[in-house]
Amino acid sequence: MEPILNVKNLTMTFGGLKALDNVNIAIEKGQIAALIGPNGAGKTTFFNCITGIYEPSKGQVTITPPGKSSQTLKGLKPNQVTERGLARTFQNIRLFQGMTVLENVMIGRHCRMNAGIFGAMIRPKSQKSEEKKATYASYEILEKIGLEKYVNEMAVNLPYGAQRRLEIARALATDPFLLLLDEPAAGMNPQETKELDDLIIWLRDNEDLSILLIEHDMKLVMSLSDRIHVVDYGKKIAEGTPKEVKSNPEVIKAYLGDDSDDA
Amino acid sequence: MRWIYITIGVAITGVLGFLGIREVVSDPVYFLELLLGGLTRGSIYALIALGYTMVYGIIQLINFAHGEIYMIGAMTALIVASVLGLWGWNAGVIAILAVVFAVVYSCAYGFTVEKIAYKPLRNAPRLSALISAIGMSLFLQNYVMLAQTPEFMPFRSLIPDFAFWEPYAHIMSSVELTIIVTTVIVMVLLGILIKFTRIGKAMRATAQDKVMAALLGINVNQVISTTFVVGSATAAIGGVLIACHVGQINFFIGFLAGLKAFIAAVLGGIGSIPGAVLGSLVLGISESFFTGYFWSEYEDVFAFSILVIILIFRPSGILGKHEAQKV
Amino acid sequence: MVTIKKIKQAFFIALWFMVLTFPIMVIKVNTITDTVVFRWSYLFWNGIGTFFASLTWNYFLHLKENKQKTETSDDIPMVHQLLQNDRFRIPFLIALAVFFLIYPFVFPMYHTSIMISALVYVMLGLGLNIVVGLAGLLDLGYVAFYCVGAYAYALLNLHFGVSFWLALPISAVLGFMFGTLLGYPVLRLRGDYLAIVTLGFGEIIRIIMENWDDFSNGPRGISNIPPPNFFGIDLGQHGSVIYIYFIVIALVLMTIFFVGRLENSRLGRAWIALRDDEVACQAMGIDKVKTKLTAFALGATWASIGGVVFAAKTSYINPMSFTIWESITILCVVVIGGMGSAIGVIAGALVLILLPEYLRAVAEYRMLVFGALQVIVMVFKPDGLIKSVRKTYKFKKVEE
Amino acid sequence: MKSIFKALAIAALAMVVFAVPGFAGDTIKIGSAGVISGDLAPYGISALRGVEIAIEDLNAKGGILGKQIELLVGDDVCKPEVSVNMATKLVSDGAQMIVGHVCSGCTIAANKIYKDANLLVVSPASTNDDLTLTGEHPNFFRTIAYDGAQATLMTNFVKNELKAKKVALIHDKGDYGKGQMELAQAAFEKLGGVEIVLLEGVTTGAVDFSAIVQKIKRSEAEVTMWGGYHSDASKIVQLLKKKRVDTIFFGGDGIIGDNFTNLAGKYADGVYATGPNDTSSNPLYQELAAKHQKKYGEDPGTFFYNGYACVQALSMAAEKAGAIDSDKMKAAMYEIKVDSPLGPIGFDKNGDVIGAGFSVYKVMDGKYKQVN
Repeated sequence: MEPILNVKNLTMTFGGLKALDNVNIAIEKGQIAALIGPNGAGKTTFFNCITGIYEPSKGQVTITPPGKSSQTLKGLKPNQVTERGLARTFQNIRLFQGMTVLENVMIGRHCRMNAGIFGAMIRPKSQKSEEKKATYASYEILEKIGLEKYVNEMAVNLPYGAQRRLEIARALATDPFLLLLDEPAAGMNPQETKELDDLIIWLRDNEDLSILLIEHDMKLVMSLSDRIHVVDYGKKIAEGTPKEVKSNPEVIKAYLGDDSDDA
Repeated sequence: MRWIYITIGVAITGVLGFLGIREVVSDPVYFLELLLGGLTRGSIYALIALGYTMVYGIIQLINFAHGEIYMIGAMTALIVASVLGLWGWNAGVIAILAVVFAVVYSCAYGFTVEKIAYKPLRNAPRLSALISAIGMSLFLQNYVMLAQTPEFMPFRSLIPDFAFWEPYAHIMSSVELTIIVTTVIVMVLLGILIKFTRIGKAMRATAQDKVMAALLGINVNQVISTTFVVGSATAAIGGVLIACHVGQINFFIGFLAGLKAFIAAVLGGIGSIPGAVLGSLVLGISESFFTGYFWSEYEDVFAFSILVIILIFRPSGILGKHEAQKV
Repeated sequence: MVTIKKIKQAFFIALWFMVLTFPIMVIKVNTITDTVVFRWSYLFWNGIGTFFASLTWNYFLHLKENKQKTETSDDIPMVHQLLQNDRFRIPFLIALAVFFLIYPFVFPMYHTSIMISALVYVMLGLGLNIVVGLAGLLDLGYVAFYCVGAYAYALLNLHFGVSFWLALPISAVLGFMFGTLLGYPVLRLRGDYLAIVTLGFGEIIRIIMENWDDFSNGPRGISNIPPPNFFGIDLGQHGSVIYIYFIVIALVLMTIFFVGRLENSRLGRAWIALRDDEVACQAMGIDKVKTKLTAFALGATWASIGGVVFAAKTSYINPMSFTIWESITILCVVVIGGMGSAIGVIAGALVLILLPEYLRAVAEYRMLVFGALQVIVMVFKPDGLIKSVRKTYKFKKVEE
Repeated sequence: MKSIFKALAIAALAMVVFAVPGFAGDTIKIGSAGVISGDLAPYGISALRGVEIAIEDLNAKGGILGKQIELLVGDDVCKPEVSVNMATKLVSDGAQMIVGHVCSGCTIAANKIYKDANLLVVSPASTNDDLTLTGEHPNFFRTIAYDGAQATLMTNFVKNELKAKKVALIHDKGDYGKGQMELAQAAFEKLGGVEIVLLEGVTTGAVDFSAIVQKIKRSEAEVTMWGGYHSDASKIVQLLKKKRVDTIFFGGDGIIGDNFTNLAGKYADGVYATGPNDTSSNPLYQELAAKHQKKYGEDPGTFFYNGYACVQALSMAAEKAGAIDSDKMKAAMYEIKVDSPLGPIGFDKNGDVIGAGFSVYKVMDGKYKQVN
């Protein structure tokens, strides 16, 4: 079977700096994959290239949504990438501060809704039911993530861990087949990390999702991941199961050169 | 798509270039006069634009009241000069004292305005500070109008006609010469201030990151106040010089001049000091040429069109740094 | 608490202001007759005035800071609390409706006339609120669309005899088109760069109207624009003012209704998302270009409709009515009222437009007071008079 | 909730208090509308002072038809949309006749209200041709000659006295200035023999006019005619002199008066302008000038005497008609002869003034002197 995400020779240069250098990563359906590497290795850049925020200098990104044929993401804008089923979260939380928790999730539904200007103003029956459906769907997502008690709170007023989870909820609302999580456990306490661990597994098992995450918390990565990709200085240096990666001398070298607080 | 743009661009430049060269060759003196006129006009904008750009650079606020500070500078100079003139002081002393008072008072007003209308709003939405600035601008205009007069008052030039410049005075008057020279000096001094002095470094640090600057022991409030004071000082100098140039002032002169200067600052890349000067010169010279060779009715339309075109191709102005979005 | 220290502080502030205002307030020069008058009494009164003003100012500033420390940022404005309570809402709305219904019959024509002006600003404010308040695009050239609407009606009527009622939809469409047209090139610009370019567009439209005589009749303007016709019956001056008043009320209600719906729709949420975080908004599948353009275009539509009403009411328009100051006034309406909040914008428009009219009692000090009030409102209520509140959703326990 | 009702009640009450229309009592109310704030304020204020002093004089003599006169003042800031509100207010407040407005655009916009309320309007300063020549404003009169008359005078003078072959027409893009220059253009075309080498508008209030001055220089115009107000004019005149441009500067009544000569100072000498006939030998004129000097400590402004004449005309018409009735007063207006500070004046069938024409002035030693 085709991998659902297939990245070939991805290269990204900023000025003279090669942030990514011929990176190849493939993700299979139903996998939880992790992308790890020291700080500044180019992990977030990799996300940005895939999701259309940056236009890669070279390389191909192909997706094969389950049950559909392959297509390239070349030249697509971020919103078009999201429409095709890739959703992401951000390393530094980027919630919409002027909206309630529910509305934040409903934003995720945006690309699955159709209401136009007149639909929104006149609100015919079809739009009404669409709006209602979106509201309930969003609420259900909040329930799944465990944020239903915050429904009408403003997003900024949420505790930190809840904000991270809300980001995931918002991404889920776009109906993705592949979820890209950028350091979802950053800043969480052990209890919250544990819950996150369960959530990610639950998502994969019950929501028919594949997940690619960037994470520094090695305990989480090792326990969660089916497959781990390691990058350093923009180059992919290793790939394999947690066990393989752990014993890979290249990886050890890369991490020993780094401040090992997060390794 | 790109090629179409380039072709159109080349075609337009070519046609304009050809016509332009033909015009220049047919009447080079006229061309020179327009160029010098444009330089003066640009320098006028620049003196006001510098203050705008400094304040914007540091607190990202369009200081709408900046034009009023400029007006207050000119007004103070007028008042001081009139009083001293009546007391029969020497013209040279009057000129110097008028400028000194104008600068000191403008600085004081700039400082006070910041403390009243902007400081309490430091953490508020940016638009609130903008409206506060607009309110301040209205207030100052009406304050001066009520305390003095709504009418235009003649402003006798404080700058004498230099004897050595007399042969060229019909091309460029002494006042215009002074304006251009002063602009250059002010720009250089500001450049030195910002690049090399302690306070300048503190300003740059604050502009980059207020929180970090505060953590490093920089007194952010003091730096912001200093910025307002320095910006107001340049505005005051501008106010006096421009009043000498046009020979009249009233309470409302700050608005239009301020608007143009702000456009110039944005054109050059707001927050950048050389940018403000370059933007002003580009604006001044192109306005001058447009009036000279086309129709002065549409001078402002042309100025705005240049602005739009430049901003479409360089969204942060000519010398503005394009800030990459951090994700 | 007034302590010695504070009094001392106020004393020094007063002293500072006395020095500060010395040349402009005390010395009055007349450069024509070359005379100088010293008005020393002003110095004295100014000192006393600033002393007490600074005491109160600092007291309230102190109060505000303490409040910020103790309270969370999500307190709901009183008006909203009242409106959410059914027991209060209905009598309140009825009272409001009755007030506005009898208004033109109780008060003289002048009051109806300025109320119409204020209500036009309510429309303009609500329209600009879409662009600035919701979508976060600072538009300083909003008056351009207002101008388009006014001239559309005036010119269509002049050349083709188009009636008010036909002009309304036509200029709405025109406004929408202009909004899209002008919005397109500035999509890439952000923040203040956008502000200055829109300002430029506003001025360009005005200057064209001023100079293109054959098209717009230049600075002489267009006179004799007819008021809306009422089934062909001549209502007389007073009657037609009242008629316009009710038309404006209807249009404002329509605006409130539509804008309210937009705000809590897929589109409205997208605008707010765009305002709060452009990158995240796109990453959530929102088309930035389309969203920005709809905001621009819809804002322009309302401005354009407002323009038609303006032309019909004034019966005479010329380019001087569409200067940058107009844009600034509308922006003030939105920000002082409370960005993103429809009730706030309505309050803002009524306060900002009616206040200077009633301040005519203090005639020449009116703009001075007005400017000072703007500063004061912003300093003490930076979110505007009435903050925006998002819709709350209620969910019944979902059955398992 | 109570508090809201209370607030509403108070607001309503306040409005009623504000709004109580002045009931026509034993006084006659004259509304004076014009620009009295902002940068054009000097024009409006000068007219308003004329009106004030005229009313004082009349009241001292027993008023109109034995009733005292009350003055209602309105400020239109020279904006048409404000002037409409303003006019409505004057009408609501019970004004029975109007003196105003100053800016022609405002007069045009506001007159709709007055016409509807059937009030006579006499303007001291609105010179736009449309006001009288189109017949759309039957209730309108003015104590100042209209622009067309001025344009004819100017162009004739330029051709016959100054013997110019090339003229440049510069205006400030406003309705007054541009209108004047367009009339001048038309008049020159009719006259023939004079070439218009430049017709341009400049931005009012700009900080620098050097480009347009260079353009005038290049056009080699012998006369530069200016349509606009004194502030911009003085800037241009200064630059013309400083740049040694050899051209005669010629403006309309927008630059007549001391405002201009004071602003332009030494550069003003040699400037021509048209303005209302010099009637300074008129005894009433002298008396009024003294009164103004006493009351305000300065010489009267541009439209002071015109404002005074407006009130005179209205009171005479009312006396002649024997009642404050617009239709009767209007009929009377055509017949009266007013001994105004502008000399003896009357009104023609269009509502234009007869007897108060324009003459050409030249600045000599810092003062305007009549030259024709």
